[in-house]
Amino acid sequence: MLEIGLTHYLLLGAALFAIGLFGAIGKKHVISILLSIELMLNAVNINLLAFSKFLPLSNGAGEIFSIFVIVIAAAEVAIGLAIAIALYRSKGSLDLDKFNLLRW
Amino acid sequence: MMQSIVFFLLAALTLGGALAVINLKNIVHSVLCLIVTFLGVAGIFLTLRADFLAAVQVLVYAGAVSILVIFALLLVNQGDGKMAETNPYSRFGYLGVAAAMLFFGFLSFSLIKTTWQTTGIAAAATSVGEIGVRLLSQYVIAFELAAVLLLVAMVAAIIIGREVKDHA
Amino acid sequence: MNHLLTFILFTPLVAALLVFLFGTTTKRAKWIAFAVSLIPLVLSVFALLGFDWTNSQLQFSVLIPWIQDFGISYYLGIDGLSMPLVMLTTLLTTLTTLFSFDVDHKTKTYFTLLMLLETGVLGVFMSLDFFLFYLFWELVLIPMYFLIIEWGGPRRRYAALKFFVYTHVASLIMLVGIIAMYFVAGRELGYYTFNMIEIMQKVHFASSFQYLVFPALFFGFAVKIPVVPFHTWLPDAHVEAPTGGSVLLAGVLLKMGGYGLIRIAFCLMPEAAKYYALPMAILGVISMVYGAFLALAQDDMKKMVAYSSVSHMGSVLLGLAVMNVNGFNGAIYQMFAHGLISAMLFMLCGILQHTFHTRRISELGGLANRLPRLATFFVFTFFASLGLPLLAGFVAELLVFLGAFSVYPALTLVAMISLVITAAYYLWALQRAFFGPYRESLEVHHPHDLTWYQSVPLTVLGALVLFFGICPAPILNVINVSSQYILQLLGGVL
Amino acid sequence: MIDYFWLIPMPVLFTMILTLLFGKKLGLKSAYLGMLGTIASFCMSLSVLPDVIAGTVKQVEFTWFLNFKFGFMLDPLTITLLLLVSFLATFILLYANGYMHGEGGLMRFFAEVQLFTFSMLGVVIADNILQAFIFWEIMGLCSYLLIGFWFHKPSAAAAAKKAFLTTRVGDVFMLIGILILYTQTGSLQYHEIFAAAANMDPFWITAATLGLFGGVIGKSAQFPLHVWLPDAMEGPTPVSALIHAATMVKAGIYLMARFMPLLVLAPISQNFMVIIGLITALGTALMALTATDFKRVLAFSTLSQLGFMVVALGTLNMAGAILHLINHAFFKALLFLGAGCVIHVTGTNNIWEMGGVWKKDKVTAITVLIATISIAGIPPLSGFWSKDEILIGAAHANPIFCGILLLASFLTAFYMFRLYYVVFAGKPRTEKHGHACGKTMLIPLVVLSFFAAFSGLFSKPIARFITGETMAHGSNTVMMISIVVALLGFLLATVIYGWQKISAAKIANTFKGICTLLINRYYIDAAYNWFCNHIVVGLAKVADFFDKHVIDGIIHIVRDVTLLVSKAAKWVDIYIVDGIIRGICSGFVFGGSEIRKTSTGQLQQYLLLIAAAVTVMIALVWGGLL
Repeated sequence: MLEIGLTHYLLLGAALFAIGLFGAIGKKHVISILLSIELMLNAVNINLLAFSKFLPLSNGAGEIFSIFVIVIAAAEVAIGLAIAIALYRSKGSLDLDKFNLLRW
Repeated sequence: MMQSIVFFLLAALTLGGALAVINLKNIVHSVLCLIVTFLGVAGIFLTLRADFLAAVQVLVYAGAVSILVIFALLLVNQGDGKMAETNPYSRFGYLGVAAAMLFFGFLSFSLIKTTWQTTGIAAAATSVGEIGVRLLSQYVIAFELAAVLLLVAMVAAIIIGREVKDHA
Repeated sequence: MNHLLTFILFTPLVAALLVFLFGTTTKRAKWIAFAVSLIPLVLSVFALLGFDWTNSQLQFSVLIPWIQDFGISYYLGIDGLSMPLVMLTTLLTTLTTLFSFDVDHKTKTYFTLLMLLETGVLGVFMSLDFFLFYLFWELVLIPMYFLIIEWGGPRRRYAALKFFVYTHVASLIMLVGIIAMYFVAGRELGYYTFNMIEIMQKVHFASSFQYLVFPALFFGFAVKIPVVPFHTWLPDAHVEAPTGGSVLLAGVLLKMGGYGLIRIAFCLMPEAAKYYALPMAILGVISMVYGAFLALAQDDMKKMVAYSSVSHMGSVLLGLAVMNVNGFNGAIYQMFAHGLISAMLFMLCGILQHTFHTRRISELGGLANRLPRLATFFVFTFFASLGLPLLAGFVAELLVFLGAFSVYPALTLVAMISLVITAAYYLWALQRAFFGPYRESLEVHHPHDLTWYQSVPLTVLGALVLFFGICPAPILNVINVSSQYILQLLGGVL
Repeated sequence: MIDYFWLIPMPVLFTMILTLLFGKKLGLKSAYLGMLGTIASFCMSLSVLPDVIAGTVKQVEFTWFLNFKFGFMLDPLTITLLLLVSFLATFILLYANGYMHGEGGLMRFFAEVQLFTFSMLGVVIADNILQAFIFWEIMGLCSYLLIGFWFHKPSAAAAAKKAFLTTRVGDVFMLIGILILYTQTGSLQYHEIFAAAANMDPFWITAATLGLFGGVIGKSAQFPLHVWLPDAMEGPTPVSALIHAATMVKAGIYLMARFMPLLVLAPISQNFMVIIGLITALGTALMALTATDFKRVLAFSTLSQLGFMVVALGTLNMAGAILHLINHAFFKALLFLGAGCVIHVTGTNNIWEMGGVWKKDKVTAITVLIATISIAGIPPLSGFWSKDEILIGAAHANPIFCGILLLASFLTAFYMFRLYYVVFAGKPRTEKHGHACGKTMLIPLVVLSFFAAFSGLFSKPIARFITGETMAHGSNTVMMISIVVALLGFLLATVIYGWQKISAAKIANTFKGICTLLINRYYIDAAYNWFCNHIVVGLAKVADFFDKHVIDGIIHIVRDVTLLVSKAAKWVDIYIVDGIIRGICSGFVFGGSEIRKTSTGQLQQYLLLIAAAVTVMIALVWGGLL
């Protein structure tokens, strides 16, 4: 088989990101979208680590970044879920098609 | 050889889990598949010799986040008995597929076309101690900010998620 | 450096500020204005005493660079031409301030404006830098505009607007001339400067340029003098302006035109001045005769006096246009004398208005029986204005005629018609308004003879008119040196 | 003393200032104060007289301003007039002390009389024409003030104005003469002018003398500017005496006499003067025939006598002119003062309301009789001598001149005796009563009558003194004719008014047209009035109309056009310039509202678009387009 290089990891990240993107666009449920976002974040983490490991000048920064990404993802999930619960409480649904609060 | 087999297996596991997350009709199942994906990603991390991160991935994602999501799901869908239809596609479903495909297409095209100045072999593992030292020296400000962010997020989650009292 | 002129120039500005800040009551505003206005008067007397009248050069000059990029400097100085006018300005402002003690409407603002006006006029007479000159020239308009529009008569809006727009348009055209000189002089010198004296001494403008620019300058000054046919703003402005405003308008502001004509138009454009001498003389004569006829037709005493100003200022133009020493001396002396006399005339008209609420000659009659002191002043002033010998106006007119007759005999003969007409309108007015039986219906106004703040300025001015009629030498000596010098510049006949 | 001769007028000025200061308190006594000044002047003149007779001619000059001088000169002509003026002024002041009793404004009156006298002295003593002109004008002012003394009377106010304006017209001509002299000779001093005259263009000499004579026409009231003098009777009588005898009208004669050296060189001016003089002498004598106001008759006679003097000057007969000036001064002052007394006594001015004054006031009657005989030219009283001198001079020049003057002389004798008969003879015609004259009024009459009677006897020495040459022996024929003519006039007056053999009314009826013409003073006054009221004031009105509607009209048109342009600019600004801006704006607003519709608030739609955009961007990067 082929030698596994940077490109492989990056392609994996891209694929995972694309799946997350599809989820974020194509799903209805708010929590489902949150899950898709988690997928995209993981794809990003894969990329960061891959760069960190394969690029000579990275100096390991990718790992630190990944840690921060994870931290932020955790925070994001916490807030996102809280919002989902609040939404459900006020609207009785988590169907994103029904919301257009961003419309002015 | 062994390495590439492991990589492809893990990649398949990850991508399959991810596709399942998107495509399953029951949202609880989706969450469970998400855990699979997270574990796959953790494996990928291991192949990159990022041990600490792999461990964090398992602990934070596969553990805490998943539990949190399921908890939230259960709070939201309280026994209306239609779990099988809880995770439908939106009206942008097909467009989403198209967009994602196109995105992936262009991105992978560009990735493949690019020639990277790599070292060729994944670098050696970074020790936990080393990460700790760096976090508290070079990245200390970001570190502290992240701590504050977590605190704020926690407080915010409590406030947002709290039951709103009826003013009437 | 001697900063006497700076003090004279800016004391009124300080006075304006003081009045504005501390003139909280009517009485206080009046007294502050009067007291502070004495300072420039005293200082200008010092200047007169320290003035070297054998010297034709500028004296007490101050030259400080201001905006060097454009060659603008703060340049003040006086010579025999401006000295009498500076004296006149400080004197008339003080007397006007005193005379205006009966102003009760917005007193504080009124006196502030008067003081501001003084700074403007003094600036015009002292500045030797085009930029500074124009700055003060325009500054004069603003207080006068407000004086007319706030304290004026029934048609004050029309009059104030006409005054402002007319003279402003004129000064803009003058500005075009000044800027043209600035650029041409700058090209010739190699550096740009607004310094009048420097341009005058170092730059010789080409004849064609002079012929082109001189009319622009002339128009700017002619409106101010005013010369027929640019005079129509004057009667309106005078009739509507408050007494203090008219006094300064006739006494000082009109002189700015004559002064500018000599200082700028003649000194910088000598060839054009000679080229246009005859048209100017003709305009001067037309002003004299036509103005006199206009005055004859008026029923409003103040309007009559206003037109008499047109007539008398016409003789200034005639005297300047003949370009000889008698004409110049006469014209400049006429500016001084007319300043004193017309100030008296307008003060008296103001008293009429104040006492009887009318200035229409046909509504008055026999006032000499009831108000003998007022009548005495009227007779004195009217005779001074019609050029009675031994009063200041005569010397001026005589010199102008002596100068003019040797150059334009025929024109001078025409101009002399105005002597008769002038006498006619004054005496006719006296006959109708002051002589004959007293018109009893005027008694409803409870007329009283002059108050102290009215008679003091009148007496001072009257004494000066008499003094400068009997011995004009102090002022004429000063004037003579400068007019000789200017005539040398003109290369004209002495 | 002779070195300080220029101080001669000063006492009068000094007392005048004192009068101004203390006149209110002094009242009538101001007259004595004034007399102090005039007497002082008279005495000072007298004290220098011997030197002048001995031939001293003095001149003092001071700088007035620049190269203009004021100066004083003393020569026989000057000293004669100085003596005459100060002498007459003294007695007129004394007379005024009585006459002005009970009048208001005495301080004003006496101060003005003294100023009048002072200016006359100033004219006489001046050594340059400018200074003479200055005092000449001051005299004009004084005449204005004094004629208008009773300013509450509209007629007095009008007369004052008329006097000043009429003489002002003359003054303008005089000023022209001065300007010509100055331009041609570069000087205003008499002696310099006369020295330069020889080199002057004859045209300019003629013009200058004519100009100066214009001033004389005004001040000495010659035709056609004589109109002010009869009206000047509105003033108090002492003023009339002053104007007619001592000052004002005599200044003109003096001036022409002074300019005799120049006049000699200008034959055209001489002829012109003679013609004017003749017209005045005869024309005004005719007017006197129909006058009914005592003082007006005297005014007309003054005009006529001045005409005589002007003819004398025109015929270069300076001695005659000055002699007549002196004699006329005495008898005319006497006549006016007498007239004042008569008016005082009868309380009226109209001679037909008088009559029989002889019985009421003997002193006045006798003194006035002396003056009448004197003016009529009956020897040996003074008028005869000087008139004779003038007639001889005129006969030398042209017998026709002499004839016209004789006719005027005949008329003079006639109207003067007519006046005398009407006023003094017969019985009072009305019941009006005045009051008797006091001593201060009668003393001047007596003194003056003495001079009026005998001053003619000194004609020859005076003439020699003034002209410096012996008087040519007169022609006996002319003398005889003049005596006969005067007697004829006297006779005719006696026949008509004394014995009343011929009815005056009948004659008047026969010559009705002429009489109307004379009563209306040849309509000259009316013509002037018409001219002033219609032509001058009309011109002024036209000028006013022109100013208001044409010149100001142009200004207003400029204003309206400017406003119109600015309105057009405003329209353009609102609908075109601003229109474009607003068009652009509404385009954006419209576009925005359309694009807004895409903003559905659907999160996923946004996300889709973002993804698409990123995709496109990647594509573009790789396509080499970005």
